[in-house]
Amino acid sequence: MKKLINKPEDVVAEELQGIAQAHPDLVRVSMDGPFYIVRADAPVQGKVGVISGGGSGHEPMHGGFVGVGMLDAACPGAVFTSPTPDQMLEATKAVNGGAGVLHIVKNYTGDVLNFEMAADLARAEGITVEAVVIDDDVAVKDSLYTAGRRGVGATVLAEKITGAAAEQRRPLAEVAEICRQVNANGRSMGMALTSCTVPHAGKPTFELGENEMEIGIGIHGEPGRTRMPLKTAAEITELLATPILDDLPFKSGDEVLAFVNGMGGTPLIELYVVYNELAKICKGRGIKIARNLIGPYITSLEMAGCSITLLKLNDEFTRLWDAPVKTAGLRWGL
Amino acid sequence: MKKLINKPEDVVAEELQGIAQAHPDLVRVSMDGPFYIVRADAPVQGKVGVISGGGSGHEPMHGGFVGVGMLDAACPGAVFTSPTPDQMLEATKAVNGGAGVLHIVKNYTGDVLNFEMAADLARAEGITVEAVVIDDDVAVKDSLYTAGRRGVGATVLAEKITGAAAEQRRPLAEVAEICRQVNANGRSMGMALTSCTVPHAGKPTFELGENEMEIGIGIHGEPGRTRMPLKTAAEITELLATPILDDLPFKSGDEVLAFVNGMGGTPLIELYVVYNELAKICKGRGIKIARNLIGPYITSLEMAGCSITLLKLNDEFTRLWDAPVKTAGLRWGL
Amino acid sequence: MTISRDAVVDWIKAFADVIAVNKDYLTELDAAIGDADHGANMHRGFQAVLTKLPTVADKDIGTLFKTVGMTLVSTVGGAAGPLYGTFFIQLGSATTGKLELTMADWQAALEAGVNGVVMRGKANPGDKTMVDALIPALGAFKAASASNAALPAALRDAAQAAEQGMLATTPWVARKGRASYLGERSAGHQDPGATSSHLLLKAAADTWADNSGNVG
Amino acid sequence: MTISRDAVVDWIKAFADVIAVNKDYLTELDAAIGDADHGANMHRGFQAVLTKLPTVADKDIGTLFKTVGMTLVSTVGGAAGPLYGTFFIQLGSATTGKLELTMADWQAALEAGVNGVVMRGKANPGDKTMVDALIPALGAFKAASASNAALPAALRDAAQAAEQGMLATTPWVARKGRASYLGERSAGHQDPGATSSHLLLKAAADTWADNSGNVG
Ligand SMILES: Nc1ncnc2c1ncn2[C@@H]1O[C@H](COP(=O)(O)OP(=O)(O)O)[C@@H](O)[C@H]1O
Ligand SMILES: Nc1ncnc2c1ncn2[C@@H]1O[C@H](COP(=O)(O)OP(=O)(O)O)[C@@H](O)[C@H]1O
Ligand SMILES: [Mg+2]
Ligand SMILES: [Mg+2]
Ligand SMILES: [Mg+2]
Ligand SMILES: [Mg+2]
Repeated sequence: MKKLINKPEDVVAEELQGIAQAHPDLVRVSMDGPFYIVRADAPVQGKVGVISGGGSGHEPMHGGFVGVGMLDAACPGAVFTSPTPDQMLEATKAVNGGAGVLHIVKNYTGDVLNFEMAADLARAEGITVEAVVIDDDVAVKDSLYTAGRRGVGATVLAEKITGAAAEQRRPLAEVAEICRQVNANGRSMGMALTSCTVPHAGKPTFELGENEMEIGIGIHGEPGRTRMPLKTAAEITELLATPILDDLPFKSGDEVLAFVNGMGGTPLIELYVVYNELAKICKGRGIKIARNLIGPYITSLEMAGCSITLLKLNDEFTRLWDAPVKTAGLRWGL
Repeated sequence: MKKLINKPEDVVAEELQGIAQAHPDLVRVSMDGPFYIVRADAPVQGKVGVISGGGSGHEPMHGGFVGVGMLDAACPGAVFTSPTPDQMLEATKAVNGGAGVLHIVKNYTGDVLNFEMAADLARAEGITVEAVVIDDDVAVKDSLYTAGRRGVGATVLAEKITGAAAEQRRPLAEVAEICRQVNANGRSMGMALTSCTVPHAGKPTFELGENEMEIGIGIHGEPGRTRMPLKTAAEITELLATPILDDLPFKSGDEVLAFVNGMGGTPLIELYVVYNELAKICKGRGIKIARNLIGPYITSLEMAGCSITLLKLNDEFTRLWDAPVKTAGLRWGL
Repeated sequence: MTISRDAVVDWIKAFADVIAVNKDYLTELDAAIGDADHGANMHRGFQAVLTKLPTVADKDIGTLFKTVGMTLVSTVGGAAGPLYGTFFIQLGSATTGKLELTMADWQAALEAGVNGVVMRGKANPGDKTMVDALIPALGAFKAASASNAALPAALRDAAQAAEQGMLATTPWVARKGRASYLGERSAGHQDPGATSSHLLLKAAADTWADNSGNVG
Repeated sequence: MTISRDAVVDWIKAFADVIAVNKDYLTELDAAIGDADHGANMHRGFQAVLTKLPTVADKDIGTLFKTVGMTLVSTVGGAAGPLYGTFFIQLGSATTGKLELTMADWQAALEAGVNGVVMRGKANPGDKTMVDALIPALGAFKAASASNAALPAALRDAAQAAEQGMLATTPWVARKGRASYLGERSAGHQDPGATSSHLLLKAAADTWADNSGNVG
């Protein structure tokens, strides 16, 4: 295992210390009790608090999205392990400015169960909490009888758009509904060229041959739906984009936000090659890419690979996307 | 070789097509003649044009730094190969708003020779050109009789600070002097956990054992000064920071900008662990980190590893660093 | 024959040891169809439990179980945290105030714990989860107790049923938890949570069935 | 004996072929002490030259060389682009208007080319660069010509001197170019640019020394 770390068990704490020292203008990091990262000026009175959380190893998500116009707090778990209810409870209390708190939860059993417990505890303390579960991964077959689809790339877009709505002092019900709508209109799929290594596991979660790739992976180093021989960027983009486009479905005339995400070990030059292919595919279907995001925003440690997310835009989404944001991981207008 | 590409020979052109489609609000990409990326509103009348260039594979540098408040144009060469004089000449003409053009050149024989030829050609066409050579890599022994030190991390800082000065409509001589001063006050050193693979070479430039690392690498997959057994993040940070701190030297009471750069394949979580160590070391020496930059900004394809750059700040540098910038790779205040 | 408060503590400690020994094994199982953290999660949780135990040494068994459950909830994370947390919290609710457990007490507690896991995780038998070890174990314990078996024998039956349930998960396609994302590719791998649940019940049998610790 | 315009074109084409065949070899040499692109750079440049040649087929040798040089400058990049570009531009300046080259013409041209490379790159002999193949080659050609050797023999001497020069670079520590960053670690590797320079002069000997192309 080759990583820039000290001891596997200290990675998350030391990362948080690094964040605390690097961005005191943006965030405070609470490390005495349960770990959480909170906006420097929290709680903002009269504003809905938007929080999220999940295992570590997906940086900049979620901690890098705490700041003005996006998240009010993030709860980092151990690497790839959902955080615990007490983290979420403390974060919820820390961001409660009297207008209620929204939990943005990625659809993993662990995240859902822990956030459910936290919401119960927060409500017991008199805080109004709503939760929206993000489940945008078309690689997973949707079904009432299973855990359902995973929450992946759309989470980043939901956090930005929902955070902007909260910043405008919209009420909790509206903020939650916007978040639900982003989820309803977003679809993603990912692939890996290499596995990643969980620090405390010490070896790659899966092994891939020199000419193999995994299609339909998640963001926790879990194997994908299928393993197949390596293909060109054009073919890979097609493999990811087609199920996404067909699922919603996205139709000719639609305006979309196209998000080409790096999994952590893939350089930007390759993501632009993929974006170029994606732009061709969208054009071929009469779909207009009105906004885009290209880079490593929801990662899987050092995994090489990418994911594509498409979000069908409407005027409100576009306005909220364009609204100012000032976080360590996403910043414009401020 | 596992990459999200089509054919090795098309990587740069397709990347540029991706950039052109992704960021038409920020840049135009010229691909009919010699390749270059230029600010969407170039030439800006009365403003010094600031251009840079170098081999591709270091993204977001330099193309991702073209926009308001940073570079006016960037010339991308083949992967790890300096661009040619005709690219630089065309870019120089495209950004010439009558106040002259500054070439920011990383100190590599290829970059220096090609930029020299381009400057001669531009002057022959009546354009005032100044060039500043960046050579901040303390891993290389400085000497009059060799090619000297490489230009690495300080290039990003020089482009931001110099670009801000140009944006304020300062004259060419002043803009060039600020750039020279940034170089004079910046020092860097890098290390690799893995090699990278140049697309047209098809295999890793060097091989590293599972428990080895290279210290003192550049940004072109060139081997470093020494190979040694893998160490902890604390030890590695010490190995990089000490020669940097001792070289200028940085002294107690100095304010610095600390830049922890990812080489392309290293995730953010590890960079924050390194930043945490760096903050301790600086504190121990009485040096105050007043600004920081953490992320993959000057990369070596998919290489895993990091580099550290320290820039001694003064009020002017800090003001220019804080000035608004709007590029695909670096953005704030706009 | 009853289970004393000290025996309960011994069980928790024994399981913490079992988890320490099987940490990498559980993580490997999780790497195949999950995210390679089940061993680390359980180990983190039970190490925290070990630190916590002395603070409730003089409390009743209900308090003891609840403390274990709350500690797991706040240290394990992932799916296992709330599920095992709920299991122990429910054991605690069913044993409030008690200083020793009869066979009937333990059956009621186990039933409450297993039901708690099912309610929280909504997994059905056959979904390839810890439930596939827990439900058969509960069934076997009830059957043994209905046929008037002694506590050691009933515990052994429960552990063996958990083992059978765990082994049965291997060919199945997962329908709950992270392994469900793999679809057909989840078949052919033993479920990590069912494995830790088996280890939990085996530890009970080993600890409580006799003093040599060789039963089970 | 003279070198005709067609023979000059044949040399350029022959070298383009040699580079195509040795592309990976040159890149491997560059991977060891540089950035793994010298083969690709030279190949890109000389493929561009091949496309350009027909447009100057009816021009004098000077124009031909200058066109080759300008094409290299605008397509090779890196250190090799300006250096080989300058080499050919200088060959061109020295042969302006000529339709064939005498032995003296070629000597003057080669001298101009080598001087151009030295002026541009400021490398000294022993710095472990292409100059370490070029300077000995020029010296050998001059010596042969001073002792009244025939053109084929002089070309062969030049190519052999380039080869010796190239081989000599192996133990040296680089002081110029990218390999210099390696310090002591650059020793033990043959310089890629000296290698391509040797191939260039060998191609001249092979092409011009006789029609069978077996000389050199
Ligand atoms: N809905 C559920 N009900 C019961 N058990 C579940 C459920 N989802 C997952 N599990 C169990 O949890 C185990 C995984 O635990 P762990 O790896 O610690 O959490 P995570 O899946 O969040 O990484 C699975 O092997 C399975 O036995
Ligand atoms: N200053 C110099 N003078 C002469 N030759 C040089 C100089 N610097 C480098 N070279 C030659 O250039 C070769 C490398 O060319 P190439 O790999 O194409 O360019 P780059 O080093 O920019 O990647 C070296 O092997 C060396 O022979
Ligand atoms: Mg997990
Ligand atoms: Mg090069
Ligand atoms: Mg797991
Ligand atoms: Mg090279």
